[in-house]
Amino acid sequence: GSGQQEQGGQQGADQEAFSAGMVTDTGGVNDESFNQTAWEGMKRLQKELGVNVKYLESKRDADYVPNLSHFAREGRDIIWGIGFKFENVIPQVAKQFGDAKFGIVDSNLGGNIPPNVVAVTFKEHEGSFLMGVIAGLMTKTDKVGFIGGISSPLIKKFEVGFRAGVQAANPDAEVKVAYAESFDDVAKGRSLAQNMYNSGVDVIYHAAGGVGKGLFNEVKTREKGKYWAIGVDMDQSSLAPDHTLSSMIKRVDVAVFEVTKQAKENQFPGGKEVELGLKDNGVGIAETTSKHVPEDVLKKVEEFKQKIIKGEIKVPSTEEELKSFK
Amino acid sequence: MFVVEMEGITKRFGAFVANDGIDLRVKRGEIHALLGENGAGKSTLMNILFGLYQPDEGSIKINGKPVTISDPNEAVRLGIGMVHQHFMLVEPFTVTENIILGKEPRRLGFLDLKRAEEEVRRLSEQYGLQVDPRAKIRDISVGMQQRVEILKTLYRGADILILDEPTAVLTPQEIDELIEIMKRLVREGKTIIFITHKLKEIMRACDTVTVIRRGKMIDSLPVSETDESRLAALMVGRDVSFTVEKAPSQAEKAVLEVEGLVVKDNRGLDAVRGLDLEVRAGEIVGIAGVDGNGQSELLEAITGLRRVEAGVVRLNGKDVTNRKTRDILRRGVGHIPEDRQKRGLVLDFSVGENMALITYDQSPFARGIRLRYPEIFAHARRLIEQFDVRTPDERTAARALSGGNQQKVVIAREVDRDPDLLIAAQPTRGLDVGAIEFIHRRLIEQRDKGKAVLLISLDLDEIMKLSDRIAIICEGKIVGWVDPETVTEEELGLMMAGGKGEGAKS
Amino acid sequence: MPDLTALIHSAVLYSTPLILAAIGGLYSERSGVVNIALEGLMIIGAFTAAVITLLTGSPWIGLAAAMVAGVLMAVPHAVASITFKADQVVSGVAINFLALGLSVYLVKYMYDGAGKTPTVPELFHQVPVPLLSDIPVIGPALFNQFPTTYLAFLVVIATYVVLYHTPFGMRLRSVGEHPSAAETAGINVIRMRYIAVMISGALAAAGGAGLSIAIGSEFGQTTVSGQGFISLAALIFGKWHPLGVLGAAIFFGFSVSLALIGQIYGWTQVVPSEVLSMLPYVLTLLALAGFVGRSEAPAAVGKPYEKGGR
Amino acid sequence: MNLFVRANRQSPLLLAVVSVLLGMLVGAVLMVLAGYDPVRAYSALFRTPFTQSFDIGETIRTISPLIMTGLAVAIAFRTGLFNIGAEGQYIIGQLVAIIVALKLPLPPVLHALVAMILGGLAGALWAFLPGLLKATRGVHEVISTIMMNFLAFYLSNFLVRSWLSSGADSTPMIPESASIRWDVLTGVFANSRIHLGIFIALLLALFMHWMLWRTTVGFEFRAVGLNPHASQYAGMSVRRSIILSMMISGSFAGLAGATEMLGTDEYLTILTFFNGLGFDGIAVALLGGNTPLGVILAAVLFGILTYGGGTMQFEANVPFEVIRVVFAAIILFVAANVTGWIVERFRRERRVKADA
Ligand SMILES: Nc1ncnc2c1ncn2[C@@H]1O[C@H](COP(=O)(O)OP(=O)(O)OP(=O)(O)O)[C@@H](O)[C@H]1O
Ligand SMILES: Nc1ncnc2c1ncn2[C@@H]1O[C@H](COP(=O)(O)OP(=O)(O)OP(=O)(O)O)[C@@H](O)[C@H]1O
Ligand SMILES: [Mg+2]
Ligand SMILES: [Mg+2]
Repeated sequence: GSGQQEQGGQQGADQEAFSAGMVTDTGGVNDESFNQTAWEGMKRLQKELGVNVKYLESKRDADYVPNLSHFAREGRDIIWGIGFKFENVIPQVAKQFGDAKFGIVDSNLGGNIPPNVVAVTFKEHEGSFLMGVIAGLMTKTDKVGFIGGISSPLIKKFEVGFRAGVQAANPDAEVKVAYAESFDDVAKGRSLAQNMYNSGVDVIYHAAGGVGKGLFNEVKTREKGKYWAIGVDMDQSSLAPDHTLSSMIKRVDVAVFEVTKQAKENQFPGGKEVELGLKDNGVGIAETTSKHVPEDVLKKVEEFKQKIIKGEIKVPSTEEELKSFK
Repeated sequence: MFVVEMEGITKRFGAFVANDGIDLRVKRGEIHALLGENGAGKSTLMNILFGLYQPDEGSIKINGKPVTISDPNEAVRLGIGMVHQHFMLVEPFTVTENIILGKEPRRLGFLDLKRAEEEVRRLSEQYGLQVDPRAKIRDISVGMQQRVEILKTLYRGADILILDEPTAVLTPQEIDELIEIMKRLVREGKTIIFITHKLKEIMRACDTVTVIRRGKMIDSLPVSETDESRLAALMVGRDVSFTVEKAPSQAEKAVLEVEGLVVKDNRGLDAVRGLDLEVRAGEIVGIAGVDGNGQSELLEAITGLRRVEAGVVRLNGKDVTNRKTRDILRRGVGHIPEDRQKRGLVLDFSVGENMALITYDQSPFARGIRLRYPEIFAHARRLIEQFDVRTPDERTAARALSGGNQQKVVIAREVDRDPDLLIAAQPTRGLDVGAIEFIHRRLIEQRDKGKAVLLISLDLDEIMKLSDRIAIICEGKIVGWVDPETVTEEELGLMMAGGKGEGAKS
Repeated sequence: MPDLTALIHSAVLYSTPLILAAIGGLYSERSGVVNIALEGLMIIGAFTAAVITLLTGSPWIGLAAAMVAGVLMAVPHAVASITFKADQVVSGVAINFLALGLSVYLVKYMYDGAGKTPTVPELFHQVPVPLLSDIPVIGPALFNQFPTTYLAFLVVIATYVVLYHTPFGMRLRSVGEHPSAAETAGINVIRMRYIAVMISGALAAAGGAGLSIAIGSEFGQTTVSGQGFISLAALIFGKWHPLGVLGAAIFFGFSVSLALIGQIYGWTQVVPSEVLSMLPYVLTLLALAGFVGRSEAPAAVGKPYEKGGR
Repeated sequence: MNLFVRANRQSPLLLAVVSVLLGMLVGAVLMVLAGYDPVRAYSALFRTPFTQSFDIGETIRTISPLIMTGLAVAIAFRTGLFNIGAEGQYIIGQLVAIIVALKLPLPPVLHALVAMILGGLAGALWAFLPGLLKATRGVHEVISTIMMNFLAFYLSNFLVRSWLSSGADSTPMIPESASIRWDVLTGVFANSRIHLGIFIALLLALFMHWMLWRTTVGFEFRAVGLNPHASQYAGMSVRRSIILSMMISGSFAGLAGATEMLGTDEYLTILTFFNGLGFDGIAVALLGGNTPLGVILAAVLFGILTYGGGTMQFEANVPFEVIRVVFAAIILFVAANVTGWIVERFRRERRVKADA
């Protein structure tokens, strides 16, 4: 059976139960990344609050509008578009269906947020900063690496935050950066990881979707305790349990859960950008981090985290900001 | 006594009856001629004997035993070998590889090419075939290729050899040699079925002849009891005139002048090496030569299809060297290419479109870039009438026409443009007597209208009959001019071979 | 500068699936059947390998199953284009649709609507070949690789031997060059073509398996993402010759690696990474335009064979 | 190539209908095997695209670029060229269209027109190189167009990131002046994103028909496609035809990209992979027998299946991918000419016998 059958509520559910719909981007609902995490949040809504939930996958970018409209015409109370790719279509559809509420993840819509839309973004650079701290402190070679997917401002945030973290924790360490210019090509990820490790890098952080699988497949084959990978979006330690230092977690589930809950309680933050950082528990460190990262390092990380939360450190998110960082 | 007995063989292709109750009996150790016009059904009959086709009716006995020949493997097992009209050789393969294909000597499961080469060399010597086992097919002459075909059958232990029109592509000397080979084979105990429509060869080489016309067996008789004109009448079903009537040439000024022409072939080797040629208005110049001595390259260079490396081509006194083909054609050159299906026609186009293949963008067929199909078809209807093209209508695809009628489409198109120079390459290859007569008359007509005609043919009869002057081409040069009235076939053949024996060429 | 061993290693790693698929294509096209379907055959291989490895826990069984699945997926192509004389390009395009649709459909059915399989835990690992891997420079580059890579090397060598030193290979080539000649020599053209197309299915699927259970560790609809087409390009680039194909695939893998590894050595400071990523494609175009040029396909490729056809 | 031209010539309608039915049967079997309900699935599939005006609009929107890429591939096929590069030409078309839309301030109507025309020209340019390489160096167009696809992909991403976007991962929306949506249409189809692209697609089909069968250029294309040797012997420039045909093909694909940009998407994101419209165009062209009308019909079928497939997944829980299987099966049945052997029997009786 398919994933959808369990959620009951086959037909439009405008009556009794509060209903929510979620449209994935082209990654699909089981992308082991933000679509999947978002769906976790939806499932929690169903379990804990009895919300009627459902998702639609998008085959290509042109499907976003029909999928969103579909839910809107069904009369769902809140409709989520997961991923920055929705940033241009959400305002259109929101305008057309003024009565429905919408949420978008990973974009602030350039600041122009319609009153029936909430925009959820994350301070990935903050989370990545902590990964940088871990990497900077754990490296024995003073060389760490970053593998990006397709170069874009969003992925740049990860890179810059990471580099800032490394710099803050270990000014001697060098960060090697490479982009696969793909989110799918595992072979490229593997080649990059191999070559980075061979060139002396011992910790690699990735923000590269499927390409990152190549990193884990590679690190798995290497000497334990010497070569490390750091995952992204969700706890990826299961991919290489003995080689994963940590993962930068984006709590898309938390965001989806909280905002939907607010909507259900008639406190929908329409027209606003909800930017979730370390402070809001929107980004964070995987729990499994303690498995390989020693106490003292974790303490250091916690210190940095508190400084960021208190605003003592402002983590850069672009190349320019990085230049003026410290 | 009879090695092959085919009885009441009928073969239909759709509604068309290619073989209609044919009987054929071949005696052991004889050379048995199978004679008939194009499309009479000779190849079909032999393909049945060789197991490529299954007869719809009739039975076959080999060495007196009834057999069913389901595929060529079965035929080979029965000792039958066939040399096809269109060679069945794989071009990029070597001689040896072609010969052993399908019955390869092995060592530990791998090809044993060394042993194969020795075997080929041995066979070749035994029958005096003189082939180089290591040469690639694409590098050897047609005559040589044919010997490879014969070797293929011998290698498979054939006792009955079918040779389907083996002489169509050979020089007189090569034909002599082939007949020698055939006689030697018969002496070694083989039986040969020899397909041809050249009566002379039958008279020279064969013991018995069976004549087929329109799918039916007409007669089977000992060669010693007949003569050429009787055979011709049997074949065609009426009396045939062997000569072409033409008035003496009134040659005038030069239409085509070629000086010091150098052209490369596809492999980048010189194919035409400093060739001089002149064709005047009101004459037919025939070029005689063994296939592959630069004829195709010469024509392509004249018509702008191939780069001229050195030398000049002048048309009506104007330099047209390396001009675009279109330009040259527009300046009054008509070209009947040697392979009508590949080069002369777009088979999936209608007859009408094919007749406008060169002039489609000129008035009245086009106005600006707009095509005017009504004009194209009207023009086609006129030519179909005028050239007696047998086709249901002008919209029928050229593919559906018979070979002769396809050729008529090409000729109609080229002659209708009334070119100053008409180039005709193998204009009658593969056609029957009726069509040949028609085409010959057209060529002479052009000449009599004061046009220049350049004829290239491997058929020496044709060259001798039509030409006012004959140029002999050998290794990319014109090695001599002769007068068709006085020269003999033997002299021509010698000059074509460039004095060298055929065996030396590889 | 990146070091040579690393570059070659990475080039070979990247080109392994391409080599296998392109050699698969070589069998098919040498027999006269165009194989646009390489992409689809790789997809079905990647899919089957992932699923079967997940089920059995053995990548070897996964690989074997992938090759069987590749053969099965090639059958409709063979039936349509050989027996029914369909246009081979059309049939190949249909196979590509079929493979992607079927595999993702099955993944969704089997894994609860997921767009891809779970991560495969038991993968092929890179194993050094004793002795050979000690050769300086190329040893570690060529002989510390995945079993699929060794398979690819073996397949290239075997294909060379088969093609030019066995009766089967000679017959195969003759069928693709001049099928009627082959037929008159007693070779069953139809059967040869079936066999060749099925071999191509097995090999292309093995290439796909390399993507899902060696280099990568899962199957999803983007796992193959165009590598079948690159393999097709390598086949043409390599002029339908096993060594040429090997060279073309490695050339391609090499330029991909150069573009990737260059980044580690700071090339992106000068060239944006997207532009660097264009390198393999630009180099291929230049190589084709500059040196390689015209490629002569097997003479009968693309033409359905009619027995006794004229 | 002749084969499917021929296949489609003999009783194309019967063949198409039988093939579609058989293809759907294959899909149904697959659904039953997996425990889905095919009746429900198909009724969802075919109901949605037609019932609500919004969905009708969206279905038409899905169809229009398919027609254009289908025609693009078909026109190249007619000249004997296999343009796998429609995908890249599409990307370049949308890229240039958005550049014009964002960077070149022009008054309404003119703005859209210029963006569209330049998008088409860009597609033509992108196809020019493979055409040139084929014509002058004999480089197989299949390889070169595959390479060009990737180049287009990276170029687009590079420009979006470095020049066209404002720190986000996609460009801003295009200004109203460059949009080819039309209020009347949008109104009729309940705010769906239907746009003028469909008319352009139909115009291109007409143009292709006119060009191929009514002009000297088309005459050359067809001649070269069917027999390049004879065309050359007849004085046509095979090189010119190859280059020109590739360019026209590219311009069609470029226009598909441009109209999608200016009508459907109205912004360009960083691409994560090819969106597949160019590849779908190959299937559409082949199924349509490379004729303009055939392409339109095939695109309509494919568009309905694609759009309706979404609802099918939603309502009957059947994975969307089954649609691809159905479509593949249809292509195979058409290509293998399933109805052919019946027809062949009749034809044999009527075989032309000109002489005799
Ligand atoms: N496969 C086929 N399909 C349809 N018609 C065929 C086929 N093969 C032969 N024919 C027809 O059968 C007739 C006899 O052909 P065949 O090749 O046996 O003639 P032939 O006597 O060998 O002629 P030629 O001297 O030209 O070789 C011809 O009219 C030909 O068109
Ligand atoms: N592919 C085909 N489709 C339809 N009819 C065909 C086809 N091939 C051959 N024919 C028919 O078969 C007959 C014989 O064709 P073929 O070319 O063998 O003629 P032929 O007897 O050699 O005549 P000619 O002397 O004019 O060459 C013709 O009437 C032709 O119309
Ligand atoms: Mg014959
Ligand atoms: Mg004939």
